[in-house]
Parts: sequence; C-alpha cells; structure tokens
Amino acid sequence: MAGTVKLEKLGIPGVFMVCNTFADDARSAAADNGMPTVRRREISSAEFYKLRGDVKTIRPLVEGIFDALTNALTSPLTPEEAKPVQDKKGGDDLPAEIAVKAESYRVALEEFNQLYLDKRWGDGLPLIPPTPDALKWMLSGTSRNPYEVLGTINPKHGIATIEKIAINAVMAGAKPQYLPVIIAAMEALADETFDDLHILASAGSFNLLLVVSGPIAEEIGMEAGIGFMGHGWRANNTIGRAIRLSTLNIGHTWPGINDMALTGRLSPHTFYTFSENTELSPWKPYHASRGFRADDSCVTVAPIHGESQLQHFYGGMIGTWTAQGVLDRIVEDLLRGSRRGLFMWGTKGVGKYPGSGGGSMNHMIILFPELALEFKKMGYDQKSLQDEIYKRVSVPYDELNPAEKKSIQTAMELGVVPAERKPVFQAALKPGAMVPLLMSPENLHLFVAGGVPGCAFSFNYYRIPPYNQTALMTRLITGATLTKAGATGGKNVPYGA
Amino acid sequence: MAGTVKLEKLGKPGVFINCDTFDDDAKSASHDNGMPTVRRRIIKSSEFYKLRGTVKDIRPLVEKVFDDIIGALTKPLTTEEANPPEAKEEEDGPPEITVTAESFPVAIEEFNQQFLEKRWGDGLPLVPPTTERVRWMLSGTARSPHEVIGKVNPRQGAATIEKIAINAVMAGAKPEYLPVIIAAMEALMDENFDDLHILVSAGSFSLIIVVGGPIADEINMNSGIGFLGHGWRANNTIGRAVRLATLNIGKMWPGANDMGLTGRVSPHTFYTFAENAKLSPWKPYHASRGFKAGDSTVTVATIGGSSPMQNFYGGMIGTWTVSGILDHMVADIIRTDRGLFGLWGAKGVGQYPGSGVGARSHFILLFPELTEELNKMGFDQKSLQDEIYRRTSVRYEELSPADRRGIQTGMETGIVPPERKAVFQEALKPGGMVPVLITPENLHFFVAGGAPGCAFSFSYFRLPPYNRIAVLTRLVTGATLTKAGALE
Amino acid sequence: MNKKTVSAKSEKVELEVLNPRGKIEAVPASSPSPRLTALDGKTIGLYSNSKPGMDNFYTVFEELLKKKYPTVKVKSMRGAFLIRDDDVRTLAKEADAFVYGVGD
Amino acid sequence: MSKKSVELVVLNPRGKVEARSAFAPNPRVKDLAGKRVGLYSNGKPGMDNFYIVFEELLKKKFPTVTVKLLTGSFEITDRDAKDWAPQIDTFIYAVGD
Repeated sequence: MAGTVKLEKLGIPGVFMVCNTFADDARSAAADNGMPTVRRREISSAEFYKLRGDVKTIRPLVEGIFDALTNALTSPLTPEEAKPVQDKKGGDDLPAEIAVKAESYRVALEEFNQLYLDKRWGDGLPLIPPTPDALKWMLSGTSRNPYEVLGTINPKHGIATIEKIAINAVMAGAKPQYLPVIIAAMEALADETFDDLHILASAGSFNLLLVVSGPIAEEIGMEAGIGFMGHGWRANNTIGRAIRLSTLNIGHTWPGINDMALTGRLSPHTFYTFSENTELSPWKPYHASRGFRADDSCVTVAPIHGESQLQHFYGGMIGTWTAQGVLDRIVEDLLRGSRRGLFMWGTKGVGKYPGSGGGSMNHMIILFPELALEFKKMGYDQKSLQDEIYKRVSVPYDELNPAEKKSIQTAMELGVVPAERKPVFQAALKPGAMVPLLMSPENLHLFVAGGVPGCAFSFNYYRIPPYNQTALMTRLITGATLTKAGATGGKNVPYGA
Repeated sequence: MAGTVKLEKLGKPGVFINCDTFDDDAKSASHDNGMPTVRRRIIKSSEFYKLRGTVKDIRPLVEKVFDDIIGALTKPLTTEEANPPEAKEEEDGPPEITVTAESFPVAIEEFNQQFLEKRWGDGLPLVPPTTERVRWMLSGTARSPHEVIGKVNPRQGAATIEKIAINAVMAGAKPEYLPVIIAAMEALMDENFDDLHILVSAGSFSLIIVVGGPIADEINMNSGIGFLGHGWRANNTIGRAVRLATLNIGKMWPGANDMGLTGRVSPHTFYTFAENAKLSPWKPYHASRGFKAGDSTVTVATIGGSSPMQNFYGGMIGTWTVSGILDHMVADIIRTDRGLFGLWGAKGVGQYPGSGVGARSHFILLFPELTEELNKMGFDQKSLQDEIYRRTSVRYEELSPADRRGIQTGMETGIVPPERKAVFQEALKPGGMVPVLITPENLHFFVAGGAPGCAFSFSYFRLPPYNRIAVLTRLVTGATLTKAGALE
Repeated sequence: MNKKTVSAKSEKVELEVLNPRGKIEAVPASSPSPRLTALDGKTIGLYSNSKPGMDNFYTVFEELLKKKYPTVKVKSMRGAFLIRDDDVRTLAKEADAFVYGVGD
Repeated sequence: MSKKSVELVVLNPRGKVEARSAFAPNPRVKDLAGKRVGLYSNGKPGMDNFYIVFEELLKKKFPTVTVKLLTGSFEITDRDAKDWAPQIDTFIYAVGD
C-alpha cells in the first residue's frame, strides 16, 4: 500500500489490486499511509490463487475485473474520495482506563478476560488484569521513565513506551524483575533498522527466537536446562508472552486481519524464549562474540523460519555422539541448505534493499553444554568454531554452475556482499579456489543451552530481511532495579555483521 | 523401572542403573511400581552420555562404579529395605487452599506463584479454580463430577470429570468447551493409548488435538487463517486444559519425570484446532473413521517433535496445482519412509512387536481450496488415501535383502496385521510394488486453514513405544450448552 | 483521562484496568490524484511484486487493454513488495496511470 | 501486605494416586562366585560398551561367574522376563537413558 500511495503522491492516478482476504489489511494500511480513499479493487483470493498458474486459466478472472480496474483509473474521484476525513489519533479514541463491574472478583476476572479478547487486546489465554496498582508494581522493576519512547511497532507504527510495555507485561503474568529484559527485547524490535514487520505479519508464519545471556538470566530464574523451550518456567514463558502481547497491542495486529500468518505460529503465545546455560557453558556468553562485555546481560532477538524449525544435529541420550560427529553434521546440513540458496544471492530482493528476503542466511545454532565442553577441549571458542564451520561450508569454484557464479558476482555489484567481504569473494571466484557459502563467519550464531543430556539443533533466517535492514539484534539490558545484573547502563554495540 | 520390579517379583535380586538426570524419575517410578526400596545405582549423565561411544572411553567409568554395582547385588537388604513403608493414597495436599491478600489482584499473584511453586501450573497465568468457577465450568456437562474416566501416566493419577473441570478453569476455558476437553482426555486415557511417550519422552514429542463436526463452530473454534496460532480462546484454552490436566493428574514436571530435552513446541496449548467444516466439500475426518458425519468428535494424535511441519505449499506461498502438491506429498512420504522397511521386523522398544520403530502414520492438513479441487477430481478421503498409498510404493527389485527380510519378519511377528498380509505377500515378488505404508488408513486427512491456505503434515510411529495406539477419535458427549455433542 | 465502565448484572466489585494499546500518531490525510479522462494514448504502468501468477494476470490484462484501447502503451515493472524509490521515479516519469498488484 | 482483607479459596487440581501395596526386593546373593549374572539393556547406544567392560571386570574378579546378556524393550516384556528369570541368579538392569 505504501508504494501505491507513494506513486499517487507523485501525481499519477492508480489502483491497488488486492485479494479479498487482504481487504481489511489494505483498508487499514491505506489509512496508516495517510490516503484512506486510495482506490482499491478486490479479487477473490480463492479464485486468484487457484487460477493464476497459467494464462489460460486466469483469463476469465481478468476479464471479470478488467472494467473495474480501468474505471478506477478514469472515473473521477467522488467528493468524499477527494476530501478524505482526517484519521483519528490511533490511541486517543480509546479510554485510558476501563472499569469492569461484577458480582464478585471471580466473575469480574472472567468479564475482563472476555472483554479484552473481544477487543482483540488478548491472545486467547487468561490475562492478569492490568490495574493501576499492578502497573506500579511492574514499573518498580525499572528505573527508566514510564513515558520514555523506545520507537514504534509495525504494522501500524504504534508508539512503544515503557509504560505500555509494562501494562502488557502485567497482562502476560510477568514479574517486575523480568521487565528490563522485556524492555530490551522491545528495544530491538522497535529499532528503526529492525524488520519487525515480517515476523509480525507475514503469511509464512515466521517466528522469533529470544535468547537472554549473561548473569541476569539466573537472577530472574530463567530455565536453560532440560525442557528450556517448553512450559513450566514463569520467566521464560511470560517474558516471551509479554513480547507477544506488546507487539500485538502496540503494533495493533490481529491474525487474519493484518497478521496474515497462514497456519499461525508455533509456540504462538511465548515465541521461543530461553536463556543460555551460563552455569554449564565453558565459554563466554554469546553476546561476548558480538562485542559486548562477558559480564553484561543482554537479549538477542532473531526472527526464524516458521516451518521445519528444528534441524537436529543429535547428541545427548538420543544416540551416541562425538563432538566431531556433531560438527560434521552441522557442516553437512549447512552445505546442503546454503548451496540451494546460492543462485538467489544476486537478486534485487523482495523489499527495498538489494538481496532482501533471499540469498544468504543467518544460522542460529543451539549447542548443549556437554558438546560445548568437548568443543572447548578441542580448542574451540565461539570465534574459532565460527571460523572452522565457515571454512568448511564452502565449495570448489570449479563445481559452481554459471548461474551460481553470476549470482555471487551480481551480489558483489549490488552491495549484497558487504564491502569488507568483497576481497574474500573476489579471491574465491577463481579456478582452484574455495567459495564460502556463508557471507561471513559472523552469520553463525552459537548459543549454549539445554541440560544434561541435551541435543543440538538450529534455526535459520535471511541475513537481509524483506522489509528492513536488520534481522538479528543483541541489546544490553539496562535500568534494572531488582537485580544486580542489568542495573547500570553499559554500552550498546551497534549492529555490525 | 517396571521391568526391574517384574524381575524382582520373579525372585531375582537385581539392581537398576540410572543416570543422575533421571534420578527423580527413577525414584518416583519405584514408588509407582510398588517397590520403593528397589536397589538403584546412579551414574553421572554428563560422563555416561559422552563416554559411552567406545569401549576404551567408557572403561574408567565402569571401573569406578563396578564395586558399587556388585555390592548392590550381594550386600544384604537393610531392615528398612526389606520392610518398605506402605504407600499412601496421595493427592499432593488438601482439597482446598486459601490465599489471603490485601486485594483481589494481589491474591491472584500470590495464588499463581504458589501453584507454580507446587508445580501445579505451566508458567503462564492461571485462573483461580474457586468452587464457584468450577461449578460454572461443570455447567457445561451433564456428566457426574465424580465419574472416573481413566488414569493419567506416569503416576496413574485418577482423572475425574471434576479434576478435569478444575484444570479447565485454570486454563481459562469456558463451560461450553468442557465436553471437548473431556473427550480429548478420554482419548489420551484410553487403555490402549500411549500417553506416556508424548507426556514424558526425551524426544519432545507433541500432540495434535483436532475437533471435527458441528460443535467446533458452536463453540467458536478457529479453523481459518492462523488456526495454530494465538488469539482463539477456544483453540488455545482447550489445548491448555489438556496440558494442565495431564500435568496435574498424571503428575509430571519437565526435567523431573517429563524428560523432553528441548521442551515441546507450542508447549502450553499443543496443536489444537478444528476442521474447517464450512469450507470443506468433504465429510469431516471422523466419517472416515466410522463415525457419523453429523457427530462431533475429538481426534488426539501424537506427532514427532523435531521437525513438526513438512510443507507441501499452496496458497499464496507460490502458484500451485493439485498434482504438484500430490507429487510433493508422495515424494516426501517415500523419502522419509523408504528407509524404514528394514525396521518393520524390529522387536520394538516396548512390550509389543514393532513398537516405536518402523512404519509410520501421517497426519496431513489440506487447505479448503485444495480439497475443493480434489473433490472436483473425484477424490474423497478414502480414495485419496488409496491413491497416495498406491503411489508411495517402490519396486520389489529396488529393495535390499535387509528390506525384504524386515517386511517378512514384520508379517511373521504380526506387525503387519493379518488382513494386510495378503497385500505384502503379493508385493514381495519380482515385478511387485511394495507399499511403504502398512495400510491406506495410516494416512489421516484433515481440512483446515483459510483462503489462502497451505498444506503440511506431521508424522509419527504407527505403533507407539509403550502401548498399542497413538491416534484415537472420541465422540463428544454430555454437552449441555451446545446443540452438538449433547447426546450419548 | 477518560474512563469507560463495563458492567455485569450485579455490581458489587469494580476492577479498574488500563489500556494496553499503543498510541498511533495521526497521519495527515491526503487525497488520491485526479483520474484520467480516458486511457487512449496513455501509458499505463503495471506493477507487480514478482509473486507467482501476477505475470499471467498482467499478460491477459495487457491483451484486453490493447484490444479495448488500441493506442494505449503499457509499462510493465516487477519489483519489491513495497516499490523501491528508484522504481517509483521511473514509473512516475513514464506512466500516466498505474495498476499496483502484489499477488498476495 | 498489612491488611489481608481478601480471601481466595481455590481447589486442588492434582489427580488422586491410589495407594499401592509395597513389595520388598529379594534377599541379595551372598557373593557372585559361580552365579549366573544377567545384564539387561534396552539396546540404546552405548550400553553395549558399558557391559563389555563390565563383563570383563566381572570375570576378572569372579572367574566362575556366567554372564547372560539380554537386550530388549525399555520395560522388559512379560515373555522375556519369564524366559530369562530361570537362567539367572541376579541381574543388572540399565536402560541407557
């Protein structure tokens, strides 16, 4: 919709054609983009998706809508269209407080829950009533000003303040000591370079990985052992849910309306929220590999693919394993998957930025503590293991087909390959050389989580997301008042790789 | 543990070796099996899992524990061991708990924290199960609160309608969902259903809970866009009621006796959704399982935890054709199941031949537009099962001797049921086509999703590890607040 | 601060709860461009986000367009879901009207 | 929390577990000399290695011992238990989990 409005503003009359499933989405996007009366014409998704396969089958559909489309370009704007009504201020038409009255608190709790869900302010599971007292309690977890604005959340660019996040954290069932973690995760999502739109609204049911690292995880009782992605852990579960509710309420999304995830996400109420197992890991925490101090406490937010999300590399009790064997499996898997995507490196991308939403990937690999211990014995730390895997995930130049070679070449020209990586690929694109299938060793993100026994697995996602620049961000936790960790402000590291 | 106790009861002194990670689990299992003082010896998981790969690596570990193990066989039982305390009936505390606080919101926080500390919660906020709320919940069923519908593994806790209702209140469900929740619990607790594997296995297996028939619409379940996701009270809280009821009635806790290593995906709700009756041109799934089309049912099926979603595409994700999706489906099933022939004859990991290994069941979700097209082509569930079954066969000549031996043994041990034997006898001949599935009925088709939609599947062992079945459809009965599901 | 009250039948207790929704800044509303009086002799931009099937749609559309308005010219463009700024400039320069279809 | 004016009475959601009669384990063997020792495993990887070493140590310490290895399901089946029991005097049960 933003594209159509852009063209209209340059003086060209146009029409936005949309499938009826997305009609609500388009209507609300038109208003969000400041042109509520932009001309839209709908076609039936049921027909379009079925018939579009070839020219012959789609003909009757195009014939049916042809006049409507051309008329949209020529029939003069009505007075209402020419003078659209100013959009109401998004949050201001809503009351700041609601009083729910009932015969007892037990009934009031039910009434409140149903009311919030009917307004599409809930997520389908019971909410804790965000009373003024509860808000005050939640805010006791941070020294930051409740009115501080962190940024805006897609798709409706709702303004994320500390206060609104705290209200949603109460509803999620979080405790005040979790709030600084929740705020840091929301800072990442609201960052102006971060692509929150794709994960929050895309048809592909993409998902989020939220990993807490550093000493705060243990202080607030996060689980990093057996069952760390499952139920039963208030900190893991409600931190993730606070992000679910904050994005839903601050960004104003709703499934099937403007969150078009076809199947719905897995772990939809909590995302995949866990912490690194600092106690058992022989390494410095993940964030140290991204330029933070080892004793900092951080949250890493990374979108991941929705389907087939768990690639198992084995370990633990599932079978006998050796660190070398697991490493070989990781390399094999990356070789297979990355080779398939090579021809996409040089695409213009589905979004604004070259290469966006395709091509080379980020890999988020979860290693279990025993495995990390073995790697350490073999002399690896995160950095040298990244380098090792990067080196092995490459193919001889002579094995590449012309399309693959051209794809890498184009990627260098378009800037999809960052300037500092260019010499690597220039040197690699020569007979006899090895061509890496990963853009940089830093696209391998190694987290240590799980118990004893454990197992290794991974997620992946585009290195360059569809609608913005950044698809993975680590933020420092600051302003904590109830924990030793995260209390003092430190330095955030700008997004690099 | 049950095996050790079995041998002890046959008069043999023995010792059970377990890893320290599973110590709570083993201790509680020894109680559950009626031999609390059974001799156990512990080895460290962190050492065992790492060293067991070769004889050389494991030697120091065995040397260290050797004398202790011998001692367990030869050192006489102590008086305490020889006279174990009688086990008592247990319910983990009083029937009622009173939480007092300065205000209702504070009382809710106190209640939530207390329940979680007792391991009676799931990490997300619970609705307090007060007498009044439980009465409200029970208004959804005509069945007696004291009716026992079965026992939940691993501790064999008794599931009464009342206990299920208490857990349903905590989950945030409404009374009109209760009959569906009860039917799902009845399926899980069926004496033939393997609830143990899904509830406690290290592999983080999971459940699909699919509601079919008119009750789904009446209680407002979502089967359109986002049907596996958040925002749907019926879908989300029905699944969560099953999560809480199994956790509390079967008494398990992650890392203690629920050993799912990573934890399950969608851990609070499982995968709970309804068939899209409005947009499906077919009869509901349960009609293919012998129920009347107008019935309302719940189907519960265990699914693999590691790669839950195999996508066959469709919808807006790309252009699609029916034959393209069918090809994709067939190729996928052949790819995953072709290698399993050799295991058809395996003894199995549990009591029954072939349990937890070998041939698989597939749960395939079709979106309404795709089903519409299949319908136009003349397919219904039954003929689509037959079509895919036929196409997922491989030429006899392509089978290795081990493959052939596997199928042959499977026929001898009864893994291939008697009524399917003729099919495989016929197939195991030069020129024959050998199906990778044991029967067309191992393909389960559900129509769900909106327009656009996409097709995908889950799979699981045809024979589960610890009992006979892992997919079961139950009739919804006793509903008082809906037209559907009211009759027995 | 405005406040709304929701009541059940009996009103013994009151639970006061806060609004969790993010405030959205009002966007000044602008109106679409004036329409063309006729398509004859005009250049029509057909924009698609390269999703599968839109090419087939536009193939038929262009054919019908040229049959009905023989003097019309077509400028087809495939690009991102959200059209890039350089594509906007090109289309603005070369087309008199446009159809924007994203095949989603 | 000075004034506790609100009282919330909530019900117990836990399943009742029936009381079971408790059995005692068998008297131990006096020593292993001349005994038939059963080594049971569920075939999970690695237990074979464990038992190879164990058997070797056992025979070194008690040269007259006989070892009966059995690999079976996680919980030994009724048939295996009945078949195996007469062949052994004492046993070790490990499931490699």
